[in-house]
Order: sequence, then C-alpha cells, then structure tokens
Amino acid sequence: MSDKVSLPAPREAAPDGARGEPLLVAEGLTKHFPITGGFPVKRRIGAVQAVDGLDLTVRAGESFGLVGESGCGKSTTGRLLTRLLEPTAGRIVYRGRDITHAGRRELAPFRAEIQMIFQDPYASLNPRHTVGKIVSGPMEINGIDPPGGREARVRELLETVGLSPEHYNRFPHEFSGGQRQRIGVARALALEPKLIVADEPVSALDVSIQAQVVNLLRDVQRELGIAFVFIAHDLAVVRHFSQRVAVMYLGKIVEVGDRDDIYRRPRHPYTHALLSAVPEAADLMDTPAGGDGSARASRERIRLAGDVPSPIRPPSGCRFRTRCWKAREECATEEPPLLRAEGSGPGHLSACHFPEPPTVERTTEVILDPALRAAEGHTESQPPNHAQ
Amino acid sequence: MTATTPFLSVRDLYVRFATEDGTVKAVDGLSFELERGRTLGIVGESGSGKSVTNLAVLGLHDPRTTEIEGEILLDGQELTGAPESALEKVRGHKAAMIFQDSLTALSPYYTVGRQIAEPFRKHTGATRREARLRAVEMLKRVGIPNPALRVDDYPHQFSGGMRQRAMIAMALVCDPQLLIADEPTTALDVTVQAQILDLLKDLQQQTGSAIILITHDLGVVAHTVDELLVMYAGRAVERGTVREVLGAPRHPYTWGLLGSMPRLTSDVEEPLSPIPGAPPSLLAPPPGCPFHPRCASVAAVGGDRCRTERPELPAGRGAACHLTPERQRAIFAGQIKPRLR
Amino acid sequence: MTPRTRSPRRRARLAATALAAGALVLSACSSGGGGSGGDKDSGPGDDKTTASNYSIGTKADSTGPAPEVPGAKKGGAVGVLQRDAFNHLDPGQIYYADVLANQMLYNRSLTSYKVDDKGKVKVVGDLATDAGTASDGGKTWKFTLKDGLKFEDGSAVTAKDVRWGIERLYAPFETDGPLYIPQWLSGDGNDFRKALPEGPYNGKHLPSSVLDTPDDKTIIFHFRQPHADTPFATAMPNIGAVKQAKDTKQKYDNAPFSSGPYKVGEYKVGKSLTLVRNEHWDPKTDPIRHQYADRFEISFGHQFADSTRRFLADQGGDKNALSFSNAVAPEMTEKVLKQAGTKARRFVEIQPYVDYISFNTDRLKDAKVRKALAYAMPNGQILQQNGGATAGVVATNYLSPAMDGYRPTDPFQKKANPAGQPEKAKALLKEAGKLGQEIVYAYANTDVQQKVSVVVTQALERAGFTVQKKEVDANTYRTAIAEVKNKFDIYRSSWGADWPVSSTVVPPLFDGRQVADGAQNYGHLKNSGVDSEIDRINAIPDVKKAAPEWQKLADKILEEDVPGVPVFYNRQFSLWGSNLGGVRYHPVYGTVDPTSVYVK
Amino acid sequence: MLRFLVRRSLGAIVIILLISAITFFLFFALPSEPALMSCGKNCTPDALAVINKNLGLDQPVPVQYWHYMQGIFMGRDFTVGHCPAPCFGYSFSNQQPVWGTIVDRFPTTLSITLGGAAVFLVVGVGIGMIAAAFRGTWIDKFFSSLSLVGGALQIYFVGVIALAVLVSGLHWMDNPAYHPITEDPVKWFTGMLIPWLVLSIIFIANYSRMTRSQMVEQLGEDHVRTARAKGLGRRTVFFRYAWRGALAPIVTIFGIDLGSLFGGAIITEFTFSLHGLGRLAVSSVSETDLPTLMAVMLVGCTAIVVANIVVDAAYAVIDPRVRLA
Repeated sequence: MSDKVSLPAPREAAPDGARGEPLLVAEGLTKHFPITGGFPVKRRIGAVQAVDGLDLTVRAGESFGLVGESGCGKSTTGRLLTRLLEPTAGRIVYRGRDITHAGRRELAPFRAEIQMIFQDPYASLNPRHTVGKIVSGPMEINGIDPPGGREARVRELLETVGLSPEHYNRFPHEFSGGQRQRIGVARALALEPKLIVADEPVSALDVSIQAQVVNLLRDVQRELGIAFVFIAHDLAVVRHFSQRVAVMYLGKIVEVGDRDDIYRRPRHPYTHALLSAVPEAADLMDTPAGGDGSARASRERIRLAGDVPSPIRPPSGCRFRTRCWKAREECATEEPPLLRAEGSGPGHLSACHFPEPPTVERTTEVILDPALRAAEGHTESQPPNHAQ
Repeated sequence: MTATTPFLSVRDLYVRFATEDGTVKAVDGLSFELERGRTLGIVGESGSGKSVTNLAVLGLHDPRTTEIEGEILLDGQELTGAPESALEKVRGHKAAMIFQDSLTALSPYYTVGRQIAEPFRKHTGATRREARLRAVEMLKRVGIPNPALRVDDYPHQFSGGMRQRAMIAMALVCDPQLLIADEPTTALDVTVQAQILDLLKDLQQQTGSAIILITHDLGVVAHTVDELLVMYAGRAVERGTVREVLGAPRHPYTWGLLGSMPRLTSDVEEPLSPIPGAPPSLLAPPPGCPFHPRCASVAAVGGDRCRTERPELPAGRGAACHLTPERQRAIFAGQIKPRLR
Repeated sequence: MTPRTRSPRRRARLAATALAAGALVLSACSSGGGGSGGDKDSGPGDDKTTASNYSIGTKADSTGPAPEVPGAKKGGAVGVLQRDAFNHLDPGQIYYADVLANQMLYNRSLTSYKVDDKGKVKVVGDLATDAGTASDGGKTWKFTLKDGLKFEDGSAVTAKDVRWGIERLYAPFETDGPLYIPQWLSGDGNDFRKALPEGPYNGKHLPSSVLDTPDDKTIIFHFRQPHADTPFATAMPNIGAVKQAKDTKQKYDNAPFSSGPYKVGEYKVGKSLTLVRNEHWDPKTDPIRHQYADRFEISFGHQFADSTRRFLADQGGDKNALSFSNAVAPEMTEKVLKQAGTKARRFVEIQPYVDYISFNTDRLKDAKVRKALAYAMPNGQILQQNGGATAGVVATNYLSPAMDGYRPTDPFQKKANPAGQPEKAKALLKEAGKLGQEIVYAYANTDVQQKVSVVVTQALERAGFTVQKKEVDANTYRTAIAEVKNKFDIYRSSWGADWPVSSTVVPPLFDGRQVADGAQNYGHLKNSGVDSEIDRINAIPDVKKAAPEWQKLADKILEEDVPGVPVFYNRQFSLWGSNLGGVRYHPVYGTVDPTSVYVK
Repeated sequence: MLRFLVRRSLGAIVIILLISAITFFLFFALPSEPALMSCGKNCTPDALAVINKNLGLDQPVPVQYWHYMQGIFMGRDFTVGHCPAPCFGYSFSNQQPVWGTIVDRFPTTLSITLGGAAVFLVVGVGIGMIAAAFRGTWIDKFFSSLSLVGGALQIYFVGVIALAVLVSGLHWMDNPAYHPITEDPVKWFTGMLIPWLVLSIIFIANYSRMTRSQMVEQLGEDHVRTARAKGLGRRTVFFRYAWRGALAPIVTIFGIDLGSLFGGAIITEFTFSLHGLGRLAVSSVSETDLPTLMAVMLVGCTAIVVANIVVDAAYAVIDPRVRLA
C-alpha cells in the first residue's frame, strides 16, 4: 500500500551507529533437537545438542567470525541469532531488547534489521520471480517505500553488489553462481539492516568467484557499517573477513578473541589443531622455486585421530578431550570455563584446563591418527603428550 | 618397459559430450605424463575438465554420449578404444580411483567389507574368506579402529572420514600402480582432510604407486604432489613441479587463482585480487586463448593474438600463454607477487 | 416403485460404479441405430399381448400334467446367468422379477399362471384343483388341494401347510413380499400384523372366521371386502405351502422346502444357486411345470454386457445358458439383431411396467397447464435415452398392453407425435394465461435420467415453459418424490402391475384416499368422482367385466385430471444359448419362463 | 524388527478402529435408508418402522456402533440366534452372517490382487530393466511407446477386449472363474490368468516406466560409477548395484499402489463376473447394507495396512539405511 510510510527505525532504544556498542548479545544460548524413539510409544529419548550454552556478543558495525567443523553448531547458531529457530534455553538481546521468545509481531521491527545470507544461491532464490521481485521482496513484506520508489532502490542495490541495473527483469537461472549470491546479498541489503548473518556464503562457489563475493561482502560491511556474523568452515576466509573470531567445537565456543589472538596466539589445543591442518599453498609461494624439503617445516603439525564425536552424546567435561593430546583426568570430569587464560590479551578467552603456549610458530609434531602413526613408524604406544 | 617410456602417458586427449544444446568440449587437447612413485596434481575450477580427464583414463564415460580421441598409454597398454573387457581388468587392479563424496560413492546397500572385498575377489580370484581377511587388513591399514567388527558395517554407519578411509582401502585393495584421487578431501572437515592427505602420502611411500590428485584447492596440492598441472576450460594452461608453479607461477590464470585465495598469513587489510568474470561455456569456448576474456595481460601481449591464436603449452615447465617466459617472470615478480603478501 | 428388477436404485448405482463411462456413451451411440432394427424385428411384442390373452382357467386347465413341449428331451444342465444375486428364496419374501421366475422351479402357490406357446395366459389352480370358488358376494373364497401333492421329503402337502405358509407372513421379518391376502383377511397397511404379531410361531393361529382349514384339503378365506381378483392374488408365490417342521424363519430364505419340480441343491449366497430334480414332485399334479433338465445352475454377477457376450459367442457351456431377467446390453443390441442365427433364440416382449412423468397436482392446480405438459412431453426421445425400441414402446395411455382389457387409446396423440406437440402445448398455456410457467423438474442423478432431463427440459421450454431442474441423489430420489409435501412439479415414476388386472394399477396410482408419504399416488390426485368409480369397479365380481371399466376410468383420468403422463411401456429383450429349447416369455412376470426349458 | 512389527500393529489397530467408526457414522450421515431395500412395494412409514426395528436401526447410532464392535470381539445375539466372534452381524440384504460371506469372498480378491501384482511386478520391472539396459536404442523406444499406450488403457476396456478376443473369438481360454487354489491349482491359475493380465496391464506400463527411469538414474549414481571403477563387470554393476538401488523406490510406490490395486480389483471383478470383496463393497454400498459394508471396509483396510507393514519391512531389508523402530 502506498499510503504506508516507511517506518522510522526505533532509534531511541540504542544510539545508532556507535561502533563497538553491543548490538546483539547471546547468553547461555542452547538448542537441543529432540530425538524421538523408544517402545512401545514414541517419546523423546535424547537430543542433538547442537548448541549448548553459548555466550557471544556482536558489536555494532563489527565483523564477527564463527568457525568450526561440520556439526559444531555454527549454522544452528546463525539460525538462532536470526530467530529462524527457537532456542531451547538462553537469551538473545538485540539492542537492549530481549527477543528470545518474541512473537511474530514483536519481532517485526527487528526482522528488517537482521538479515541472512545463505550458502546455496540456487536454493534460496525463487526461480519464478524476477531479480527485481526477489530483491524488492523484503521491502514489500515490511511495507517499506524508499524515496524514489522501490524499483529505483533495487537498481541501486544491484549496482552496489556489482550487477547491472538492467538485470532487474531477469530470472535467477540466467545468472552464474557468483551472480546469484550477489542477488542474495542485494536482497539482504534491501532493508538497510544493522546485522547480517552470513552462513557459508561462499563455500559453494569456485575459488575465483569466491574471492569476488568475499570482496563484495567486505566492502559492504565496511562501507555501510553493517555488523556481520560470518559463519564458515574455511579458516582463511574467516580470517580475511572478521575482526573477531570464535572457534566452535561440538556446540560450544572453545576460543574467542580478536583475529590475531586466534590466528597468531591461539591457546586452545583445538585451535592449534585446526590451524595446523589447513593446507597452505603459501608455504611454497614464499620459498623460491627449486629445492626439496617439506613445506611444513616452519609450522606445527598436529594430526588428530578420527572425526568429531556425535553431538547426541558429547563427551563429559571438556568436549575436545577425546581427541586432545593433553587430556588428563580432570578434563573428563570438569568442564573448562571460557576464560582469559594467563598470558592472553584482553577479550581473548579460551576454554581449556591446560592452554597451549600462545604461538603457532613452532615445530610441534602431534600424531594421534593410528594409521599415520603406523605408516610413519611411530612405535611408542599412544603417548598422551607428543610435544617435542 | 624401457626406462624411456613413462608409466602413464596421455597425448592429445579430446573428450566431447553430445548434449541437447550441442557438443561440450570438456577436454580439448591435453597431454601429460606420470612416473611410478610420483604424484601429479591437477588443479582447476569446476568445468575445467580435470575430472573428465581422469574418468577417460579408466574408460568410465558412457560411450553412447562421449567421444574420446587421443592416446592413453598405461604401462604400455593403450586404453583409448580398448574393449570393455580389457578395461575391466585394468580398473581396480592396475589403476584405481577414489571419489569425492564417499556417502554417494559407496553403495548404501552392501557392507563396507563386501565392497572392499569385491574387486579383490574379481581380480585375484581369492576366495570369499581370503577376500574378507584382506578387507579387514586394508581397513586396519587405513586406520579404522576395530576393523574386524567394522568390516560388516554399512557405509552409513561410518563417519565421513572413516568412509573416505574405507574408499581408500577399496581402491588400494589390489595394490594398484596408479591411484586417481578425485577431490578426495573436499567433503571432509579440515582436521580430517589433513589426516587423509598425510595417509595417502604415507601409503604411496609404502607402495610406490603413482597418484593423480585432482583438486580445486591449491593448498591441498602444495603439501601432497610433486608435479602440478593447472587446467582451464578443458586445457592445461601451466605445468611444472609444485614448487615451480606455486613459487613462481607463469600463467595469468594461476596468478588469479593464487590472488583469489585468502591465506592464514596474508595482509587482512588488502582485499583479495579475484579473477573478474566467470569461466566460459564449454559449448562455445572463446576463440584464441580461452582465458583472454578474463585476463589482465591481454594488453601486455598486444594486438589480437590472445583473441585469435591459441597458445601452446610447451613441454616441461611452462605456461600456455602468449607472454614470453621472460615477461611472465617479470610481471609476476613486479606486479603479482607483491600483492600476494 | 418399479418392480422391473429388484430396484432401479441398485441398477443405477451399479451402472455408475462398475461400468466405465465409455460403455454408457457406447449405448447412447448405438441406441439410435439399434432402435430401428429392433422395431422391425419386434413382431411378437407389439400386438400379441392383448386383452383376450388373459382368462381364468377351468378345472380341466388346472389338471396336470402340463402339455408336452414338442421336441423336448430330458437331461442336461441349464446355466442361468444373472446380474444381481437373488435377494430371497423364501417365497414369502418374493416380489420381483428375477426371483419370481426362479421360484417357479421349486415353489407352488394355490393358483398360478399357465402360459401356452402362443403367449396366452390362464389363471389355473396349482396346488388347488381350480382357480377358487367365490361366495358371499366375493368375500369368501374356497380352494381345494389336489391329490398327490408332496414336499421334497415325500410328505404330503396339506391345508395345514398352506395355513402355515400364509400365517408366517404375519411375522415381523416377512416384509418384502406382497401382502394382499393378509391385508384382505386382517386389515390394511401394517395393521394386519396385529392379528398375529409373532406369526404362527408361538402357537397362535388365525381364527377360522378369517382363515378356515376344516380338513386337510380345504382352505377357505373370509375377506373383509369382496375381491374378485382373488385367483390372481393367490397366484403370488407367498400363498403356498410351508411345512412347519422345516420352517427356519429368517434362515428359510436360504433353504426353502420345495414343493415344485426342483429343489435347492447347493446355495452359495450371493454367488450361485444350483437347483436339482425333486424326485417327489408328481407331474400329474402340475398343469404348468416340466422337469426336463436335470439341473439349473444359476450364477450371479454377470453384467448385461457379460451375459450378452457369452450368449452371442455361444461357446461350450454357454450354449446351454439363459438368463431369467438379464436384458441384452444396450450397446450390443445392434450386434445381436444383425448376427445370423440369433433370431430363434431371442425375443423382445412387452413387460407389465410403465414409465410415467407424474405431475404434482397440489402445485400445478390448473388442468390446462398439466395438459400442456402432457402434450409437450417428448415420449419418443425419452425412450431413446432409455435404450430405444428394444427397451420399450412409446406409451399412449396409463395401462400397459400387458394388462387385461388394454385398448390402445391415445388422447394426446403420442403415437403420431412421439416428440410431443409443443404448439398445442403453447396454445393451451396461452389460453390459461400461463405462458412461461415455471416447472420444477426433479430427477435422479443417474446417467440415464440425466440424459432424459436434457430432452425433457428442451421440449418443455420449446412449449413455453420455464424449467428449473432439481437433481436428486439416486439413493433418496424415491423418498423425496414420495413425500406429499415435496417441492417439485414433475418427476419420473414407474409402476408395474402385480397381476394383469388393472385393480393393481389404477387404485394405488390414482385413489385420492391413498395420498400419503411413501405411497404411489405421486400426482396427489384427489378426485372424489374417481374414488367412487374405483370402488364401483372393484365391486364388480367378474374381473373380465371389470377390465374395460378400468381402461375407461384410466383414460378419463388421463384426459381430464392429467396427474401425469405415461411415457413408455417397458420391453424385455432376451437372448439365450442355441442348445436350449422351450424358452418362453412369461408375460406376467416380464421375464423368461423357465418351466418348459430343455437341453437339446 | 519385532519392535517395529509390534508398534506398527498397534498403530494399525488404532487406524482400523478409527476407520470403522468413521465408516459407521458416515453411513448414518448419508441420505440413505437401508430399510427401503426390504420394503417391497408396500412401503409405508409403518412398514419401514417394522423393518428398522428388525435391523436394529431404531437404536441411537453410538449404541449400534457399540453393539457392532462388541460383536466383533465377543460375539452377539440376534433374533436369528447367537453369532460367535468374530461377528460382523447379518447382512441387511440377504440375512447371511457377514463373516461367512467375507471368508468366502476374500480368497478371490486376494488371488486377483496377489497374482496381478506378481504379474505386473515381474513383467513391468523386467521391461523397465530391458529398456534401461538398452536405453536410447530402438528397443527402449519400442517399450517406451508401448508403456505409453498401456498407461492410457482402462481395465474395463482391456477386459472386454480380452474376453471378446481370447474367450469368445479365439476360444483359447474359458471364461475367467475362481477356483480355490487348494482344490485345483491348475484351474485356479487358468481361471485367474486373464484377470491378472488385464489388471496388470495399466500397472505394467507404470512400473516399466518407473523402473526404467529409476535404473537410468541409478546407473548415473556415483556408487555405480565406483563399482565400475573397481573393475566389476557390466552385468554385476547392472544387477547388483543399479537394480538394488532402483528396487527401493519401486517397493515404496508399490506400497502406495496397494490401495489402487484393490480399486483395480473391484473393476476386475465386475468385468469378469468374479465374486470378491470389491464387488461386495460396491453392492453393499448400493444396497445400503451396513454390516457388509463395515466388514468389507475393516477387512480391506486391515489387508492394506498389513500389506503396507510388509512392504515397509521389505524396504528395510532392501535398504539397510532404513532402521525399523
């Protein structure tokens, strides 16, 4: 309806644009997906503890990275933050307002301010709608009429994301994967959100296209001052995009801190293992051609055993202990709190009873995988500590 | 075999698919060689022809819709045009393959043990009992705990990493001399990927087989392969040892790939330098150099050469580019390398 | 409603569910062509059955054995293909065509119809020595049983058994059969049951002042009113002998105790029935029935298309097969008429059933309007929708040609104008000042009636009516139109006489005192003149003399009161296997008469 | 497996009870009057009342339902006598104990459906596999167009033609009839052959098309490619890997088709003058014969539910990923 005026944002709640002010706060955020079964009547017999007691703060205008392996609960966290899922426990406070259990109507003003970008650009666009319709959709739903009209705004947005305004009347199938993800970004930007949750936005794209989209998101984030929760499994991409990073493992944050805290001075053994597992072409790029030797020379090499345990019955105490080379008895009984470890900078928290030294610049070799151990001739039997 | 004949030699390979929209030139004149005990990495984005090439090596394309030309010599045996019966003897025996998605690449209907034992029985004539023992042994070798029990599990009862190990066990069960690994770790988590890559490398050291590793991830090849082939739009655009290609890349496409990759150590304040545009359609690839519509060096070559003339990939180290090797080196050192910091 | 088969509702439902729509389309396509062929061929049906065909037989006529059929042989099994499973074997429950034909083989009644090879019908004594003797002005009727009558176990049939057979009709479970005799004896409607609420089962019996059996051979009825057509009423199958010791009440329906030439061999309810020879039946006592075949093997579930196909193919056992009541499937009519060699094994005969369109005189009060409707009604086209010439003949008056005393009167000139006379109708409407009169037309939602509704609507609108169609669910159609206070102006109805005397037609259809929910005076005609005329004719002691009077009254009602218009007289088109002889038409039942059938 | 069976059976009982209640109450919601069927021509409201009393229809519907259900489990007394459990009452239309009728008719329908299903599964799946094996060739195109024609056919139409040609025209076979398999297996087989073929024709078309597309899809699956890459022979790959994968969806569809198979049986029974449950169902509706209708519904539903449980169990055998619980 044309007589609907675009709603003024409820600015009185929190001073807008103050970078660094907490925008979104999650406390004890928990999501358990029930598993039914049993006999003879089906009932709840357990739960996938997808997210379990998560505390995090996203500040206005910052880019917050959420990294972890599959099943760590990062995507669930994203859906909880945007309230696409109802949390089992915990609180979500957006700009000072508790929206944990807000209903449709109460959420309406925030819906426009929190947007989401999805992994699969194919699945998230309606193939029967034109690009114009897709991008203007959120404006229509929220009854927002920007000055100059919706179409003009859409064309402007298309330009912003690197598409041509002439693409307004095209259909999604006429675009390549990267372009489709650009359409998704344009749609998320349509309502001038304050927070965008991007769930694996580039992982379905080819390397060269992935870089284009990462650059686009970076520009959007920086120039428009939008806060981002950037969810990805690719550590290098997260590092490139995020000012602060949280590492998740089995539904919990094991370490959180500024980018350099995590990538240069990690304290949690899992963060170390993750970083050491990333195959880096750069290891060779910096060394001149020729010569032999291993590329791993200057980095620690940590090879864990097996896969991540099931989130249905996570290990007691510290959840990482089953794959950790430093694990001791108390790790099984006592859950390590997320704390600032001795020697860490401010805001750098890790959840470990026995934190690692704060550097990756070492030549530690930890081999837990039995097949590797056998093949590489490690003869000792399962030493708990393998640091050399 | 004489020492001069390479173990695997692919010459002027063309693979074309007949589709409703026309003929797709998936592989367009590709040549490479591989020796025993060596690992060749083939890197490229989707549609570059890297997987198609390797399916052609084992003759796994549907002959009704695929046209294959060229020469594939495996240990002196010509595989293009070979009868199905001959190919069946090669597959899984002399040359085996590991696929990307172990969930779909293993049959959900049979136990892991049976799927491992099957090619062993077929190729060695072993009894059911022997084959089963072999399967248990293979599972143990790839690091599956309790192999004697897990041998009777179905693939869905395995975790993703374990399934990929089982697939490796299946591929290696007949001690193949050539192992083709097609994106073997793409579906895996990074910690598991590291285990699998190391495992492949360790197993190769034990068996001395040749490996072709197909991937889109330059990081993966950096740690695993000896030689590297970069493919774009069905053609090889650069070749060399992995140190040569990653340390001093010559082809503008390779520069683009490296510039597109964020690194754990790069300067986060600098944006990535992606390749503009998107890969070309293989139904109607651009004339001349297929990369020219996205290439920043067209001006450096000058004239219409890039648009009209197809650059050849020299034998040995080199790139399929109209820039002279000197210009290639100069541009990399002067303009590209600083940006990669 | 119509006793044509068990129930038209059922017929319609089966057609709708079982047959694909294609079959119905086929039938519509072929009925045009088949119709004319049927006309040429239908020789016997048109004029043979006239008034003179019926008479009351003498004592000599009632004496057995039945005249031999020339060429008849003993032995063999006759197959009978029926569509619907028999709903009853208990003679007390039998009313409708298929089971009427069937009961002839194992059940004998006090009187019965003797049909000769020319189609002439005499009412003769069956169990009784003659057709009964009246006294007391027709209120008392006396019957004497023949000698040598036996049940299937060899025991003699006595007057006590006949009394039992009649008295059990008073029991509450006997609801399906005709109730003339009990009602004449003990009261109208359901009141008669009060005379013997449990039937004879608790040892009570009707007093001799009502039903008298002074000895083993004599049965005397003392009716409340005179009834000249008693010999016809006693020919209903339920006025016969039931042996008390074998009466299993409801279960008797599956195991009737035979007094006829055949008895129940094996009965798989709903599937098949085998009748085998009754060795204790004495042909000398029976003026009607033969015992040529060894067995009758009756099977159910044969759609008309199936039975017709098998008779046409004439293969194997089907050569010895017939059907009591299955007609030739409409879509195969032409094929049957054209195929060589079928002429000797088929007939098309008039049945005692008439289709009407009733006019609700409570709503259409102006007789001119009703006359206009009668003129406008397209009888010929309606008949076409029902299957054409082999399914019926255009009706010209209320009484069927199968009735005694029938005359081909035609007050609305239907014979000459089978499509109706819209101009005449329009003129009448104009005269009445009712041009554009709205007519609420109710019809059942069966395929045939839907097609009929189209031609009726067109014809009426041509004649200046405005038609409002009201489609009624076939299951509730009868209840809906039988409601006195219904909101319809015209609707289809049909009626079949229980015997060929019009006392079973005119009173139920036109007696103003019988207007009630559920009754058959669908036109709601209330004319005291008509009512007193009905009483007068009913009192005439000689049914032969009464017959022309009924016709006159029916014609007068049609011409003056017009509570409806007759549309067509139904016909039965039968075909049977080539190896059977003695297959005749039973003009009273409207089916094949199985009593003289033999295997060649 | 046992758990699965017990749980599914419990669920089935609930479903069947629900269906019985719905049928029962729906019957009375319909504008139908069962008494009319036994009312002859003398049908007055008086006479109807008598009949309604005879049939027990004068009581409130819930009471009738209660008596009915009681009868099934504990037997019931009627004026005719005691009716032992399982007592489904006496038919309104022919006063027969309904259970006896059901027991009599059930084997016919079972024979028609099982035999028909066997024919269309074997032939349909076979044709589909052949077409898939030779996909793109004239063999494939021949079978594809054949199944297109077959899919357009109707049982009634094919049935009439089959009878006209095979029985009346060429005299190759006798009129279809049901003979108990226990008495004469050969007669049973020959008597049922035409109904089977006719019933299966429309399904054959469906199943061959579905099998072909499933096989083609499976042949393109990664795990089939893996099997080939292991050096397994074409035949092994085709039958052991592709077919096994195609089987699961076929079994699923078969489970869904059970209902229409029963529907097909109704038309088949009418076309071939056979006496099965389908015919009984239709006649009980048209005759407003509540006890028979109820019994047919209950038996039919039970059969379908049981068959579905069997299909689900078979599915679990075929696909180890499906865990029964």
